[in-house]
Amino acid sequence: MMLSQLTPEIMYSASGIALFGIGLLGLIIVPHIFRKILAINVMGVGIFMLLVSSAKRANIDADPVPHAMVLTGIVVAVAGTALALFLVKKINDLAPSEKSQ
Amino acid sequence: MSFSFFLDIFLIGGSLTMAWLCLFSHDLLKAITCFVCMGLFVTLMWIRLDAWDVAIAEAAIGAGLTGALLLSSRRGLKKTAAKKESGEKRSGEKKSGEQDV
Amino acid sequence: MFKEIIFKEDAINKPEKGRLPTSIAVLCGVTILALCTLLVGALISTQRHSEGLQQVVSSMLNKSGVENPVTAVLLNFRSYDTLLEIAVLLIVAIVMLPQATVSKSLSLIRVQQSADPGLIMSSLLRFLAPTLIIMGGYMLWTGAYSPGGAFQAGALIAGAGILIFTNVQYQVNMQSFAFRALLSIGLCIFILSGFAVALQTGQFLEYPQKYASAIILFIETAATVSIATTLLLLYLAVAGTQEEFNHDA
Amino acid sequence: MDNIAALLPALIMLPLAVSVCCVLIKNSRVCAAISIISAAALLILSAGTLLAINTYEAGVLRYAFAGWSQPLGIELQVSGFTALMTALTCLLVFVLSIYSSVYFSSSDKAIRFWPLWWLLIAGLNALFLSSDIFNIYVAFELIGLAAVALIAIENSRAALIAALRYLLVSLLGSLCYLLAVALLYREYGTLDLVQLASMTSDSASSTAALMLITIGLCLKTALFPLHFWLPAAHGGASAPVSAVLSALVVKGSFYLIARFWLDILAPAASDAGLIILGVFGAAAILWGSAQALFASRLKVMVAYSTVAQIGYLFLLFPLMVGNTQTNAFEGAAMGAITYLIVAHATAKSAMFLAAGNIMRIAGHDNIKQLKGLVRHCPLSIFTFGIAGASLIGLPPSAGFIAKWLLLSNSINTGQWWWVIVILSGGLLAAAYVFKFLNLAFTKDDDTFTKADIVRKISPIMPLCALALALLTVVLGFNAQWLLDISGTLVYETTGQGFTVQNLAGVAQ
Repeated sequence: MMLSQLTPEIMYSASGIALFGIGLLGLIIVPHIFRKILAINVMGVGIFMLLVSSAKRANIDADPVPHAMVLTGIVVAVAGTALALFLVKKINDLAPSEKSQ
Repeated sequence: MSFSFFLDIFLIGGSLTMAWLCLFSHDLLKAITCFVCMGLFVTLMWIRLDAWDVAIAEAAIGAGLTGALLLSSRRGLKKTAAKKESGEKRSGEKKSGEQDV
Repeated sequence: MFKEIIFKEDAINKPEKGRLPTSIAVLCGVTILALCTLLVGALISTQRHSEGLQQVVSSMLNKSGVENPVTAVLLNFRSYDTLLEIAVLLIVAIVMLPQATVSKSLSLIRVQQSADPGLIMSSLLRFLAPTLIIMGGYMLWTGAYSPGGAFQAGALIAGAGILIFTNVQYQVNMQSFAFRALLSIGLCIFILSGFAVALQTGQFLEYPQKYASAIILFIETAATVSIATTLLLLYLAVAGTQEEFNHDA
Repeated sequence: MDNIAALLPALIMLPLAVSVCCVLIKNSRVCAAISIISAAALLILSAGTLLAINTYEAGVLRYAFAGWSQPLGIELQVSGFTALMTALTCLLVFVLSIYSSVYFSSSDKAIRFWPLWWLLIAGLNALFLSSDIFNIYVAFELIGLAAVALIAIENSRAALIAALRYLLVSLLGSLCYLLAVALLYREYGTLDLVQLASMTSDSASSTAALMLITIGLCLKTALFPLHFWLPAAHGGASAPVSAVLSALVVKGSFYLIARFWLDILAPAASDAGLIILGVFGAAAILWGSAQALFASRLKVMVAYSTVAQIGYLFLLFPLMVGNTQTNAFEGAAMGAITYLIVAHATAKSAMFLAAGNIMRIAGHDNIKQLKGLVRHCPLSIFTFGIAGASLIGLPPSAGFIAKWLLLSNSINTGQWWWVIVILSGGLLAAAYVFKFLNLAFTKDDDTFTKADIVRKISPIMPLCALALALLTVVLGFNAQWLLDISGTLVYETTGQGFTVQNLAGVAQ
């Protein structure tokens, strides 16, 4: 690929997809619940990166609609993370003495 | 090859490395720290992309609050584990060598 | 993939445990790498048919009541999304409210004068917490003109709340009516204002243009209170710090 | 017509408002009373919308939130199909709310149940009515988190683990969908479904978006290889929650898969993809039915039966091959699927309620230890029988008509091999339903000789279940009405003198 094609928009979009891929890989192959929760967050950040980078074009102001979507997404992501962590805590509280599944 | 190009490369490389470490390093505490660092890299990237609202939200909620949630959850789990362990020792019911499941 | 979830905290230090065989892990890695490459290829090769909504938003911005385009999208053009999102936060808050109905105390906050938070903590409390709250208020106010808004403000105030309520001196009574009211006031005000303006303009959530900025600030304030309370509740519930007060009583 | 359109937001805002009330009030009796009244109001509202759509010329209603029309704002859109789904949701919610008010009457779970229940309903209505791809994402999160929370109120370790696994799956599915939304917005610069449908092409990015949507939503719908989370989640929840999860929640994501493949992203869809979806559906029918046959717990059996019934829905896609370039969201196969969705929703919720009653009475749901149960809860067993007949596809039920339409479509499109799958799925369903009924009717055995293990339940609970089961029979007798409403034209495509009228005649 030509280096001149390597605009910041493409670079940041590609890094967003790379973050999504890393998160997906972690979600599948790492067994610990904390890592799975982290992985889902990393995937989310990747998607947000794609949205934010596609909002930015040369010569015009950034598109606010993807920004608003990302803000919504961040809040929803923290809600999901907190729910997952709370369930983990309750599962551990209820656990028999072996502490693991 | 301008300065901003190298800045972009540095930020993208940093965030991807942090994402990888956060999912595949062995120590959970280190993983959570890497997650927060990734959030800070991503915040800088979004400032580069003129997304100030999103950057502030990511720093406060995405990296800050999620990191705090993960840290406190991990501490809570350790505490319950320790409590259970000490309870077992006191009642003398601990069977050695079979709690790893 | 989700069959073997490990909950034990220190299991992570033994990498071989519960992990997929290396061959399968490598296979997954290669597949995901290939998929990501295809996706990036698709991104580069695809023509973008449209300029996005930037033009439309900026042409309508003067009718929205605020100057910050992101706030305009969040609280005017696409306010329905934000309303549903506050409902999502309410779900998580309901799950985390303590279940025990033992505590009869009705007060929202209990202060234990005897408890000594320590020098660092008390100076943090004295200086950092008020600063965070003021910064939160500023974020809320400035969201109409420049970056900021209900979510950022809510997160800052929740940070102050976490500082205040994680030490022993102050405790929050999560079972009080006031606490539940704080959690749900955002959604409540949002729906009520949406309905009230509909009586005037005919469409749900359509603000009369003259009062748009005032209504947006009103809704945002209520939303900030709920977001801050919810985020505080999330932290306290996940950390389990205030269980003594809220469960045993 | 404008009057009806102006009431559309109420279908979403009323449940949200009730939920806020239930959070504040914290008295389970008052919450239950408010809920039943609101459910009745919601039912009237949705029935009004349905009737209005049915008599309306254009067939589609739109409502712009906050007065901003697309592409800037968010619009609601009601067609015959979505009006039918909303009406179905409100009808089930009405019956299930009455059931839940009894089911949770003596339990402190009610304080949590009611607000979460109404948030779930708001999410479902928002999903069916929405015409905006990002709004659909938020609705998915509302549904997903509320469903997880409702499973988690059971508070047993098994239920919590099932809820956590469901949460991870649901978040993963939503993220795949959100990535597709990002790709679509990047390419077309709009979020509105109708506008998107008029712009889509078969570019690489659109194809990728379609793939991501399919994977993400199949995870949520629990199509065969991705169904692993469903039995534990649906089997572990309390009875009304299982009912709404199986009857409505999985249908929401199925509806969107169908909408994207056949309508919005149809230019990017390929025939091979349609056939592959059908093959997975066929595998789901056989695998799910077989697992149901071998299940040892009653609720797990019913949950596996849901896996199988989802498979039938996916037979829609191969039947649409060659039909995708026209307005394919209508047509004969779609009529069959609409019918199947309604039939399955009523039958399956009746079945879960009956299973819940049996669990209350016997204290467990271990199939082998339920011998001779019929003496203690004849009504619930009867309900189970009727609902089972509908799942098998026996004549006087809605399930029969749905399967008949599906069979005739397979034959008419020359794809006779699906007939084998449909018929063997029916046989397997008969096997697991009769296996349980046979056991329940087996006499003597001293499992239930003494009344000490048998608990009494309020008669309202079996009556609610029975009402839903009878609904499947009523729908069986009113096939034409239902198909008219969903805007589907059955007789034109069949072209062999086969009409729904004489089909309904067969049923009678």
